[in-house]
Amino acid sequence: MTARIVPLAEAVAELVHDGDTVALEGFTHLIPVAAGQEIIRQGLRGLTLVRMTPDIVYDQLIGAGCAARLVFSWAGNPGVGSLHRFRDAVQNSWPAPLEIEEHSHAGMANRYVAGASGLPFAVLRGYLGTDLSEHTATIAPIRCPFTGETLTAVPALNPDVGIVHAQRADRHGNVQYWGITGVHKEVVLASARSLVTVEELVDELTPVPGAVVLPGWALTRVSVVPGGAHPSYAMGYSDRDNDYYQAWDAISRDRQSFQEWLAGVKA
Amino acid sequence: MTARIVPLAEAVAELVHDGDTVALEGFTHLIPVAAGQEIIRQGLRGLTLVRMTPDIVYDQLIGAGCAARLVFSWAGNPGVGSLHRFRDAVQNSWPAPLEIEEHSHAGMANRYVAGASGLPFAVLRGYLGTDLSEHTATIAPIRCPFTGETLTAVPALNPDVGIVHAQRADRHGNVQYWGITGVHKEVVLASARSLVTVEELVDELTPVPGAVVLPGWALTRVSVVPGGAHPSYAMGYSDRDNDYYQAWDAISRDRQSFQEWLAGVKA
Amino acid sequence: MTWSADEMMTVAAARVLRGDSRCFVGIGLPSTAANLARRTHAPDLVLVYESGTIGAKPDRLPLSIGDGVLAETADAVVSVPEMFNYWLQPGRIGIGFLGAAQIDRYANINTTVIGDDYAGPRVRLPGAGGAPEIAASCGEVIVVVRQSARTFVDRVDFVTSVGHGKGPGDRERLGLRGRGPVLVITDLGVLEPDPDDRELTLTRVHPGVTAEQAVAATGWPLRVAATMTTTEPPSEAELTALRALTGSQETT
Amino acid sequence: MTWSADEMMTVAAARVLRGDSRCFVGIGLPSTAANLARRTHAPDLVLVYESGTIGAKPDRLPLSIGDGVLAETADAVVSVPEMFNYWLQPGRIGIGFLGAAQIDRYANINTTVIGDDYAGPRVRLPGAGGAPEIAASCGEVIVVVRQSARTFVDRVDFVTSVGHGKGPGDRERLGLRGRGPVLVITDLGVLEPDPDDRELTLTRVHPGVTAEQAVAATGWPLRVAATMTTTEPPSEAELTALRALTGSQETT
Repeated sequence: MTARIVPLAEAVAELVHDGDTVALEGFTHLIPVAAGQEIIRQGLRGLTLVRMTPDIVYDQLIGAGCAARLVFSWAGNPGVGSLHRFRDAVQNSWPAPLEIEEHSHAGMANRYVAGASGLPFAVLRGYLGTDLSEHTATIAPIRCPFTGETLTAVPALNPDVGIVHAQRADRHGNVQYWGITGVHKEVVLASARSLVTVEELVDELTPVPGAVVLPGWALTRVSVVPGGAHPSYAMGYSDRDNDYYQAWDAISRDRQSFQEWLAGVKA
Repeated sequence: MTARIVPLAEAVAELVHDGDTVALEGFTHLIPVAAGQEIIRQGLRGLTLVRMTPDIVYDQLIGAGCAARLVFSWAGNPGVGSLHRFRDAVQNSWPAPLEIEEHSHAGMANRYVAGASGLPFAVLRGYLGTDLSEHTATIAPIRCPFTGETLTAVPALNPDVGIVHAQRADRHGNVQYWGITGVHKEVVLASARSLVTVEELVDELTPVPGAVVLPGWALTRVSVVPGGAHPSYAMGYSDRDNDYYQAWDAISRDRQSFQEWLAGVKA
Repeated sequence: MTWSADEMMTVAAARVLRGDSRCFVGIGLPSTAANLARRTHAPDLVLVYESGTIGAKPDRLPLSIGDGVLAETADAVVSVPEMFNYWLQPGRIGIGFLGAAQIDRYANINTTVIGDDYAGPRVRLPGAGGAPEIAASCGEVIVVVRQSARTFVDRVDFVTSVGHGKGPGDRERLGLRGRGPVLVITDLGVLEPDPDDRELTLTRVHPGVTAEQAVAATGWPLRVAATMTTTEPPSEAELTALRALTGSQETT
Repeated sequence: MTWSADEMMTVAAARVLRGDSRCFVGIGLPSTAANLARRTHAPDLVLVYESGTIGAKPDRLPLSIGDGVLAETADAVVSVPEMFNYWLQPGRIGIGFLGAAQIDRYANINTTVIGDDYAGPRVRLPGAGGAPEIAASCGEVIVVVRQSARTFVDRVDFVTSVGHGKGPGDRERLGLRGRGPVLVITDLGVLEPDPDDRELTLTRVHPGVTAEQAVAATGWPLRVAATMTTTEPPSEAELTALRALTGSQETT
């Protein structure tokens, strides 16, 4: 019942299969970038990728041809500009067509909450009057049985695999993370299988203000991957590599320079 | 916009009015007992009292005749037995009839969540097959617009006044509490007006593992009441007075001994 | 060593908890049994209390579900809404331990009112607490309750928590996800729902108790299994651990 | 001191933030303006970022909405679901600061796609992020965006976030609780919705800008208020504080 601590390549091979729905989360902080690149290395195909803020790691997965669908709420290179591989896929179907299912942050966050709660849907005040409801099938009106008011329902997200990065784990596979905590807990608990990559393994998780602990029995696998969030960061372990976000703009802007980058990852 | 820090008597006089819906929360820990006794002293009447676990403080308020209604999920003297004043009110209408609205913990917790979220209702898997739904009007079926499954809806709780106890506040009225956090945040955010009694006022809220901070601007009043949770406790400040819970059984068992106790509170 | 009927009940309840289980624990007998299991054969048992503590490792018996020792020793402390929504509701907790003021032949539980009139009850009980959703969502439910004809009734006056409803298929029809009560452990023996019609059946008696005593302490004609077993008496190790926990010769 | 049009825009945006406000801040120009306000006239301004930081007091300009300096200096850090559900949705945040790729005459905002075909867009933009619910739930919304006929269009290609819909009463009909956009601050001046029909109207120009320039930089026949004012030029204190924040002569 306790999460097994295994090398990253083994964890990805065990947990992720072609055609799976996979969510790599981390809101600016603790993004599991190394796990994403391992998915690329293992050549997985036909994935439905889920993420509130597809950024560099999803641009890489999309450009590498791993994704058939993207479920998201904001796709960009934060503070820099567009995601060129995402745009190339949506606008030109390169390297493959990319179907999209588009929500708002509030909707995505609540979809994970419903997933973590074992409910089929969540209710929010959202989307009203926007064109999103026209183009996204997973947005529906719902009526309050007490007041009659109409609100919005969104279906639960229950990925096959949920992946996040965290600061550390103990030898029982209990995981601890702090700083901006995003939707880490929700995506791990909503997913059928989960993987947490951590900066380090420690004998004891000494308490840290603001820290969240996920018990090992609620996770499937833990992998020790120091720096596994780069170019994002792990508070207390690393700083955000803002230069890399800038550099990615040039790497990803055209297909050839991206493919050179990709060859490096796969080498 | 910042919470004003005032003496307890002043806070209760300002915030609580006859006929109000008032929630005093604290799940075993950090129960605002002193604030409840101040409500008794000020002779408030016709209150709708809301609380997941009515225990000693609500037995006191009910016996003192402050309450017209009780919205709750578990009414007892934890680890000891019955609440005699509550039973006397329900079974014999003494000192006044007590209307009840009865839920489960899961339902009450979700009603506060909806209240804190600005939603008119919450959805849960709950109550199905129980007799609660027959006797409680605020339980209704709701259908998932995506799967067709039937779940249960409960309406939001938005008390006029929400009251909790906490470890400490800074001079801006920011409040910090840790240990078992219960539904503190939800009841404060769900209520139109809120009061937090604290063990002490400090210059700075130094971070504590597991601590929650509520910004002063999200509260209405803060009162410094050391020991204000007794016989419940404030982790790091006091221990639960288990003997008092036992003693309350004898005090509350008959009307006369209760009235002697009451005279002492009002003196 | 001699032992009391309550001690036998607590030991019997502790024994069903395995080391790899997660157990949703109410205060009183369930908490004593779960803590006993953790100190004897199941040191890795994960104790979950509705106050929000996950993986508490108390070094003494907690005196309330919100005892400070639970928060101090837990792997994680979460808010009460999170406990019910993220941990209990999705079925992450394998075993729910419940008590009862009344229990009926289909293991439905009443902790609300005694008497037919909800508005004017003969006895007003504490109410539901976490029980309805524990009974609905835990993988399985174990009821620990002293046996008497006043408690074991043909039909409960009020269904606070659903056991097996009115029989086979009722839980599925209601959409309840857990298996419901699988064991009722009393001070006299153990009752289990019949695999076919779900009616509680006496399958085991504690040492020194007869099936007739159990039948006499039941408010409906209690079925007795064709092959009855007898509970293994409490070992000295179990009794020592239990008395160290409760600080007395007798659990109450 | 001289200044750029972007600096004027940022200073004008900062000035509308009062000390007792809570402001939901997006990255880029809104974040620069909000941080500038906190360092000049509004030191008690509460900055709220969708990453979950409440009351952040960064000592440098955060480079992303999840910059570590926000978590390190915040009064409270909450999860992303909590931020949207407990803090934004109930209307606790007075002011929402939004940008736009397109904005129309009723201040509806597009950040999703350019072109009529959603499935095959001319330009795929990042999408909604937190904007639809910020636009719906904040007490009021301030849009900060550079003015050009490409950005200020008669009708947005896609309504990502509702401003004033198709005119008076639309927000109420939709059940949106905040007042919606009350100011659009550009590098040329300030537009405000007409109190009667909600159409954006030029009410102010920045120093050295004419109303004609603003009209020319708008993709519909822009109304100009009868009584136009001119923005007070940036003070030396404002420019010094702004340049200290951005570390350059020019904001970008």
